[in-house]
Amino acid sequence: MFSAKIWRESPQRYRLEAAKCLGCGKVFFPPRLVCLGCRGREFEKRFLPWRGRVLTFTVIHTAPTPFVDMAPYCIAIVEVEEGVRLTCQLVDVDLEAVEIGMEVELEFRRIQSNQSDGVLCYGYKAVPGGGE
Amino acid sequence: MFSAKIWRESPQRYRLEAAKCLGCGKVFFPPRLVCLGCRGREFEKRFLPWRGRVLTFTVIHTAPTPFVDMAPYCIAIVEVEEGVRLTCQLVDVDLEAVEIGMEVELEFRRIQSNQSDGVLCYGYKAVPGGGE
Amino acid sequence: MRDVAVIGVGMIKWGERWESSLRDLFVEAALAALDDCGLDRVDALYVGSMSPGLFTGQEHIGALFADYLGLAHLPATRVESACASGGLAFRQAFLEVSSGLSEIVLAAGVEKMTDVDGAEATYVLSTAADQEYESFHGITFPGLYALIARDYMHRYGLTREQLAAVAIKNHAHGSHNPFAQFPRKIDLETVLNSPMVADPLRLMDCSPITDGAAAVVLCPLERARELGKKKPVKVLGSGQASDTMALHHREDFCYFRSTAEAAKRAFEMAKIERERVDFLEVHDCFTIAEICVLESLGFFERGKAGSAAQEGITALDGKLPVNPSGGLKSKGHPVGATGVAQIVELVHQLRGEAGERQVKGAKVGLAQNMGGTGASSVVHILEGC
Amino acid sequence: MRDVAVIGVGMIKWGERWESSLRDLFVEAALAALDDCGLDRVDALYVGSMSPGLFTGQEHIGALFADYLGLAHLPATRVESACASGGLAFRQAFLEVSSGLSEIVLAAGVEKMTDVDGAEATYVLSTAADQEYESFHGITFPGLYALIARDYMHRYGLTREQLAAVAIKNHAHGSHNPFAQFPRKIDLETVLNSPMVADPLRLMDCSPITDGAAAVVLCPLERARELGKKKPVKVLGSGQASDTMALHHREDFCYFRSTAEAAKRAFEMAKIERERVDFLEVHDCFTIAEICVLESLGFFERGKAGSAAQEGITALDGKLPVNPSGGLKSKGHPVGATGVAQIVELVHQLRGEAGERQVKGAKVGLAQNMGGTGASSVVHILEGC
Ligand SMILES: [Zn+2]
Ligand SMILES: [Zn+2]
Repeated sequence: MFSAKIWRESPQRYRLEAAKCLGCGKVFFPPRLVCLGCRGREFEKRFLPWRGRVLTFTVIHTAPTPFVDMAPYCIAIVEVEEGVRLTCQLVDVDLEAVEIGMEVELEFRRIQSNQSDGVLCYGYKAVPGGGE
Repeated sequence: MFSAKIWRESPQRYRLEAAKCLGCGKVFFPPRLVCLGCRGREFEKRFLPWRGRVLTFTVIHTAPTPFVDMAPYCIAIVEVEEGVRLTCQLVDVDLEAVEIGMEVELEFRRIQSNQSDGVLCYGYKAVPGGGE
Repeated sequence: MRDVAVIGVGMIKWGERWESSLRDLFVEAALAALDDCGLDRVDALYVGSMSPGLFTGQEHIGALFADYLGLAHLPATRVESACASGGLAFRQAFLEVSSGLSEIVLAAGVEKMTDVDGAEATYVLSTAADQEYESFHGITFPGLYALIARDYMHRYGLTREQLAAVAIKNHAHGSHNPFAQFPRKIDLETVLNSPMVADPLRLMDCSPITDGAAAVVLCPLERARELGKKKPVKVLGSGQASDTMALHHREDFCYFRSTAEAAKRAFEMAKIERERVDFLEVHDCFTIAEICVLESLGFFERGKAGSAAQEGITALDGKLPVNPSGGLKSKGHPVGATGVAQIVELVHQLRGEAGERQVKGAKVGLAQNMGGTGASSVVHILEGC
Repeated sequence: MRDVAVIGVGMIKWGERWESSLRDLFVEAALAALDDCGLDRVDALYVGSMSPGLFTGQEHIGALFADYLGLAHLPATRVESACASGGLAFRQAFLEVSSGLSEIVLAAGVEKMTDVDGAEATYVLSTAADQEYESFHGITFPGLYALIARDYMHRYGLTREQLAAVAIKNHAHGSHNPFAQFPRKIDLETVLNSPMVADPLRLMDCSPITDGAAAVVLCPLERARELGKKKPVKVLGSGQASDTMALHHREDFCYFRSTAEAAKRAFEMAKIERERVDFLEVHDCFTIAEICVLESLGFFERGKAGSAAQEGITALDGKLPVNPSGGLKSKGHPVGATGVAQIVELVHQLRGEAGERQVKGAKVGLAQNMGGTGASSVVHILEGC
């Protein structure tokens, strides 16, 4: 049953599927049924680019249950294109070297190594790079 | 931590500890801080008798997770003395033979064989008898 | 307190909505309600939901829903009273408009129940009973209502067939409701041969596990024609009351005192007699519940509602139609949404737009929604304008 | 809408209350509030609680609490908006009295957080963020506020010492509050040497896990002297608003637009200017939160509140005392109870009975309570009579 929940979000998590409002052009991730800008309801499908930059970040030392073994790990808010922002882990990086403005690429990775029912969850994580 | 929750209710579950309102004489199980009858706040400790009679009952076929292995099992509302009623399992009984008005004794038994954290929970269950 | 009207209602298809998330279910219903009255904005939002935390891992849904409805700065309040959460959301919205604090308020109910499996859903629903002194011993909700049914049978001679008649009647009504989870007729055989859940209640005595949402828009009565597109429906009365949490603490297991008290308050506010009510939507979470509710509401004497469905009194063409929508039994029971969906049905009926399930000449309708084994109840009386 | 007063307040010792069940915590606080005004009955009950379902396995607490308060037939409504649940309960009670529907209403807040372990509590609290697009990735609440803190440091040059000053100040205030979970002073060393939780936030930047409850009694202002025993406190204004659920969807991570909007509405209702406010109780769930809230409320310019605690401006004897109670940091943060406890502190201060933590000449106080990373906010302004 939990798989329905995972399956439902997979277009976003696997392909960065977003929605562009046909009324005002604003892009939403995840897709919405109503535009937060103009309240339009017509959208076209968009795929976000797999690169962006760090707006702010933290290093989690006290982790929630499914992430305890990963701590310490970095989480950042990443802006992938004008106005589209998301939260994700920033990995394969020296935790001391992360800084605001840093260029990152998004990659498809395993997010949670376990859930209460043992299902593996995948999605996007950021890694340094993409600026060159 | 779950043990705090179990420990907290154990005087009731292990010893049928109740509270008698010093204002109006009504007996409450579990004990309360305020009387539902006269809104008094002074009580004296009482121990319910370990016998009573069945007011109504059901046989559970579709059980919740911790009880799945026990199904089918009988649950009854038992009146243990004037006005004091409780809900518990009725065991060691032919499920076809349970009836309203039946005399029962309460016994100290294991209630749930497993919880999410594996703690065993004990308390009162009814068995036929006590009428003779 | 000023008069309040319902000017928009929104219902969506109920059932196993695997493709829809909690937030999307809400948005779909809310948009349907807004479209029904032709409005694009509201001043405040109330959402009834029993346990989005345990069912989906998401609390704080008021703010989440305002955001995803595209109105991110709206005051948004979630209310909860187990299966009466929807009725309460409507009541709070009514209060907010009635008080003069807001002009246009959206009341919605939602529950997403199929993201967990059946045993887990049974557990979540059991959190509406006394966790330490009822659920702890292995009792389920069907079990609690079975305790009531056994007592009623013993005292009033209710038969298995009479219980079944409630389910058969509600499925017959629901067969005309395209939004219902199970919009099909059933017969006596089906009920009596369905698996035993909690003796004497069988699977077909029980409302199902459902994903669903419903929404309504309220405004001051005097602005209803200006703001809405369709015939306004006036809120005549609202009543709410509680009872002991544990069933075993009640003097009478078959009488929902919270329902009786809530009805008393609603009728006092409405200033009408029961005779003026043309039809009811009541909380038939189990077949026995409809019977006890009809008596607690004061429409039948004690022990007399058991034969009502069998005798056709509560059928669509009977003297007092009950649950023309199909009730929780046929329509489904996404717990937090149920109370709002009852209001949606009242409005459809009072506007005369209920199609094949229309109650002839319906002018006044009553909705009764309850939580747990009646530890909380909400009653509303609505009148067509 | 008629004027409303608070006539009774009840607070209990907060902390790890292992011996007390959820229902007992509520009853203790409710009785304290009733005793404070000398009343034995109320007409309705509102309870704010974030997640009794996930913390204790018990939903439907409105009815349960009415029952255990010995008033089993009371209309009882639970409201939830994560950590703003308590503020909302107060707002709904205010609305019910203000509308004329009820005369005497009890508003309570409660949370029982120590029946689960720390990792589970972290999970439960994370259900107040966007479960699918924030929590899913491993972010915690300290983590979300750390994202805000990092941004604020980067933009405005906030120092680690300035952050610590907020915790030091609130503990100094709380050292005079016998009900506080940690009623003791701390120094800079303690904060800077406490374990890192989510860089740059350390343990002593975070409010603790707490069991607690608080309650207040409201009635029409014109009946306040007849019904209560002590000086009534008038509710001047109430405001509520939301913002996007996910922090990353905000244009400005350091500005809580829901708080700004709620304050705007509360001041409009109160018809007073900010200069009239003598002290504040604000939602310092993390040190950085107090700083951003003070700016969002409009008491400091953007980027200027970072040094307020360090400079003594927000101390008990400063120009604008903030969190004289000790705040969430020292008093504890039983999430659903926090918003009601803020009102309790306002009333104690406005009655002039706050003892060693009394704000000199306090006539008007403001309480700000928020849920998540500010996806919802409630602001109230109260005035002594
Ligand atoms: Zn748009
Ligand atoms: Zn008494």
